[in-house]
Amino acid sequence: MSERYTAGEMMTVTASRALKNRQSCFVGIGLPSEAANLARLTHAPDVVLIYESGTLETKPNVLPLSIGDGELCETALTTVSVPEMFRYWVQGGRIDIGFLGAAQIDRFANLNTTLIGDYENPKVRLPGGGGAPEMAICTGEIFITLKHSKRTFVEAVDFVTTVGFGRDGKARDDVPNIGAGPTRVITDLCVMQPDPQTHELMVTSLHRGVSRDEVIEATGWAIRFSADLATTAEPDDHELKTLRELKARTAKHHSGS
Amino acid sequence: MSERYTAGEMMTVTASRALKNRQSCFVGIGLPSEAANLARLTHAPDVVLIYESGTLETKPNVLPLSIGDGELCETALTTVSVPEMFRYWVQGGRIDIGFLGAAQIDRFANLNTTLIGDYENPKVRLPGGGGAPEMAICTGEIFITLKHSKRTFVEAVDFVTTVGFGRDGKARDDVPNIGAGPTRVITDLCVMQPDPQTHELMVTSLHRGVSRDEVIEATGWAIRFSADLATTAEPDDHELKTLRELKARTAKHHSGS
Amino acid sequence: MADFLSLPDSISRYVIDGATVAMEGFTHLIPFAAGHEIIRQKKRDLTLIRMTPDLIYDQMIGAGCAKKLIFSWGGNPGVGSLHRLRDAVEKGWPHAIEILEHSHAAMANAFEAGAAGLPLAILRGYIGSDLPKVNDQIKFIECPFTGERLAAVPSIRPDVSIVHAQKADKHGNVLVEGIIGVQKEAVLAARHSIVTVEEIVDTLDCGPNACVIPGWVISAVTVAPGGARPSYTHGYYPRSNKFYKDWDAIARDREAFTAWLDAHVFAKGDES
Amino acid sequence: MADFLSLPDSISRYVIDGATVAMEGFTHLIPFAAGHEIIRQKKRDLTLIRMTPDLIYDQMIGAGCAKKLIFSWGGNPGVGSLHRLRDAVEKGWPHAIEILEHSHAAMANAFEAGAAGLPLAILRGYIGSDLPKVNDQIKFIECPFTGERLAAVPSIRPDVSIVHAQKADKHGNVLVEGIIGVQKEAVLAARHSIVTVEEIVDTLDCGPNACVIPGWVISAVTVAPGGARPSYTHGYYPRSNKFYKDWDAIARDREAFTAWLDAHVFAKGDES
Repeated sequence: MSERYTAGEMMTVTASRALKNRQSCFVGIGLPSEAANLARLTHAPDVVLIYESGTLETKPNVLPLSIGDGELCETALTTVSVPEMFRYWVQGGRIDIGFLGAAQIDRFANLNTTLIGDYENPKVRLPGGGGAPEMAICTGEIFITLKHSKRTFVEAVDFVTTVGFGRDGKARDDVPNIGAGPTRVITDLCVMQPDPQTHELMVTSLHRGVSRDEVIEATGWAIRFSADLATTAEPDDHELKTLRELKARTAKHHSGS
Repeated sequence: MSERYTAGEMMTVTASRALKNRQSCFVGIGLPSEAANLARLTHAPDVVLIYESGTLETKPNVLPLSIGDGELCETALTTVSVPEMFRYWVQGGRIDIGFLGAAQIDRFANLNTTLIGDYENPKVRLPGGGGAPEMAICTGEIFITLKHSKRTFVEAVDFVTTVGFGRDGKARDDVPNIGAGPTRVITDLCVMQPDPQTHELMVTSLHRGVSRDEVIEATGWAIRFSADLATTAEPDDHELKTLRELKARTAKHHSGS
Repeated sequence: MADFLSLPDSISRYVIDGATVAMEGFTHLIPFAAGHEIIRQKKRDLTLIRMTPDLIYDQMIGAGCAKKLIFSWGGNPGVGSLHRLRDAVEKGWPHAIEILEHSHAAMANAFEAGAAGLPLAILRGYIGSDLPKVNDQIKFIECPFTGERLAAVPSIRPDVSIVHAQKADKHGNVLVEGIIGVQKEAVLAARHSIVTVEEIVDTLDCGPNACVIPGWVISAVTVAPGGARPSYTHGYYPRSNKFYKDWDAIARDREAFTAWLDAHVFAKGDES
Repeated sequence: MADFLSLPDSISRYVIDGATVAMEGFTHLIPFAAGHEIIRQKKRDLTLIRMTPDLIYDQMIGAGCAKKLIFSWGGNPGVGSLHRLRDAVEKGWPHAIEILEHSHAAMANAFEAGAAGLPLAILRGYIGSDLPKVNDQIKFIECPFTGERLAAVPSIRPDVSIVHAQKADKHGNVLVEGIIGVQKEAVLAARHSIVTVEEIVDTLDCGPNACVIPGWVISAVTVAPGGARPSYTHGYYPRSNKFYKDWDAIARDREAFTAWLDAHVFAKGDES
């Protein structure tokens, strides 16, 4: 790992680079929001950011703390009702990329944000599905970004809140009008992509300075590596400067209120 | 018939009196619109007038020529989309009274605005259903106003565009979530109301100076008269003055453009 | 993002012979300039969708553009019949057209469902009406929770939708204001869309929840000042009620109609 | 037409023990003052419906008002868990509550269907999710036109919905502006409704297509300045992100929570 940047910065910059200019992106709060706004402030000035609170084409100057911060509405092209958001914009197929996080992910990129343990007697009750279950169905493809750890990357999620490729990797086969699903998972260690046949996640790119063993150690299943494993390109100075300024602005803004 | 007013004025005033203050009324263009606005300008200042173009609580100064005249929007509380109008306001059960006209009506108050003759080879093709078919289902009750003639009041309508009580008078029996349907028909000769049991229209009130024979002659089925047949109250001077001013304003407004 | 195209270019690119076309605007903002361009380009075999065919489809049907009409109220508002539509339906002039008719509620719901990416719309509708007897696209389903019988109609998914609006900004974002009808739904339900506007402005200058159609869901934005005449554009010009009344006499007569078409559409050229 | 009532009067008239209550506002315009009044009046056995329970339901659940919660995302936005909700679900304090959970899309559609007077909503949803295994209100139907399998959920029809908005005019017509969430749908879907507002004005002064809820569909309008704090009211005051963060520590501990409730809700009295 370089001293120029942290593993978290590497993750955010890599996630941001996955977004292309002019794509429309449905943004989850937290890491996805950080990456999507970094993309907008660097290589993708015309990326269309959409938050489930109804804000279309929003350009927040600071990162929102909640999915419905006033900043999102004030900088949006327009703000629609939440039913319209889910009917016309998500289900209507107007979103290219859904950008999600999760508490747990498994080898078929199924996501759990519901609970740890058993549904009737949860060990930990998590927030639940929110906008994710239908995003996974209705957007063109899904990007997932989250920190790599054995608690998060598990053999089998305790609950499939949001489908990746199902428990058997085949949940999207022959389903009409369904998106491509998760096409990449970006962590602080690597990038994973689903095997085109089996849909099992495998590492396609390692971040510079990260070893295969580190990924194996942080993954709860027997993770596979692509035959042509790449090294992830490093953040450039402009990206790092922009990200740090964004986070500083954000911290300052939210500290006061 | 008095020399103070015409039969048409009698009809409009009688129709306007059927509307109560604060009721919400879905207004069709033409005679219904004339009657509803007269009500608003006389005894029912807080009647809520709604046109299918999406204009909620509108207060036009002149009668609209079309269902979507600019005047309706400019004087409305707010204007919603047409899908919202039919979903939230009509189907959502927010309309007390639907005020309709028709080209044909039969003894069970079924309305035809589709065609005269056979569907495949129409003698006369009429405009069609528009907003009426669902108004008849979803509003609290329906008022109908139209001029009395044998061409209009027919034994059997050529096409049931909009249900009254069906061909057998029983179309509303045991149907959940359906309105009361037509509760009065106001013509230039009389007022008709459905028999509470059979739902067959019968004359409950004759306008002053109109004989039973005139109604029988102008009705295409063997029309029945209520046992306690009333005489319709006559228009008062204020109503006539208000109606005439409204029609004069309207004629002047539309003549120029 | 929307391309900024001339009216002839937007029509020739997106309105293909045989296409399913929705041109919306509920009395307000009817895209007449675009309709005239379709007539001038002699488009044929179109399936025309519109809640209220109005004069615009009366003209296009009379000019021979239509193979089929899907509609819910086919009159000249406040005046009477659409005589070109009736002549086509009743007498097959200039050729016979197929019609499929709905109620307003069903069509509004079908546009809404199209915008929402659904294959069908569900409504409490058509009870006791003869319309389901003559329209095989109307079915009924049973609610799995209450057992209530509800009407179902296929959603509307046009090949191209065409609407008129007040203004667009330089990114092709469009503001629709006043009686907004099913215009946003028509655009979102369609594969391609053309929006004609009165003008291009620096900023749309509207409230936070205004009806704005983003440029990235529109195929082409075309400046066509007065493009809704003889209907109207809220904030720009009023409806020509006189033309709507005058149309009755023009449209009643095939020769008068043909002469009108020659003089006011074919001889006129690009209206953008 | 809406009655203008004090906050205590509107709550005591329309929020009955055992009622189904929806209090909406998507991050923005959350009706906290009304929630506190419900706590003060010690309402019990409520079925609480809300897409994002947020702090308002965390407080009401901790105070013992709820029997059941219907929701789709139960966190403290940007901060973490709702500890009072978790304590009730995981440990049954102050008593056990039943939960029924959906996705946002399903709840938004269910509110929409409620406003539209339908018994069900249909969506392309829940494919591959375990949620239908734990929520028996999620069913699937087949489209009669395409054969596609679509999710169906019952519409939401609360006994009473409570929302906060910027302002009402003297007839009780209400303007909601900014992030409008499902507020209009919540009001239209409910049998009764209470709207708390920042102020009463002579005229709403808004665009022709603004989100206005007419007074004649509202049961009670109540002036409650600051009634959405610590959430925010667009155009009036910002969100107290600090309170949302501070809440985490307060809510983690039963005693700290009880002390907060005594000091900031019970001791405070009518907030209108």
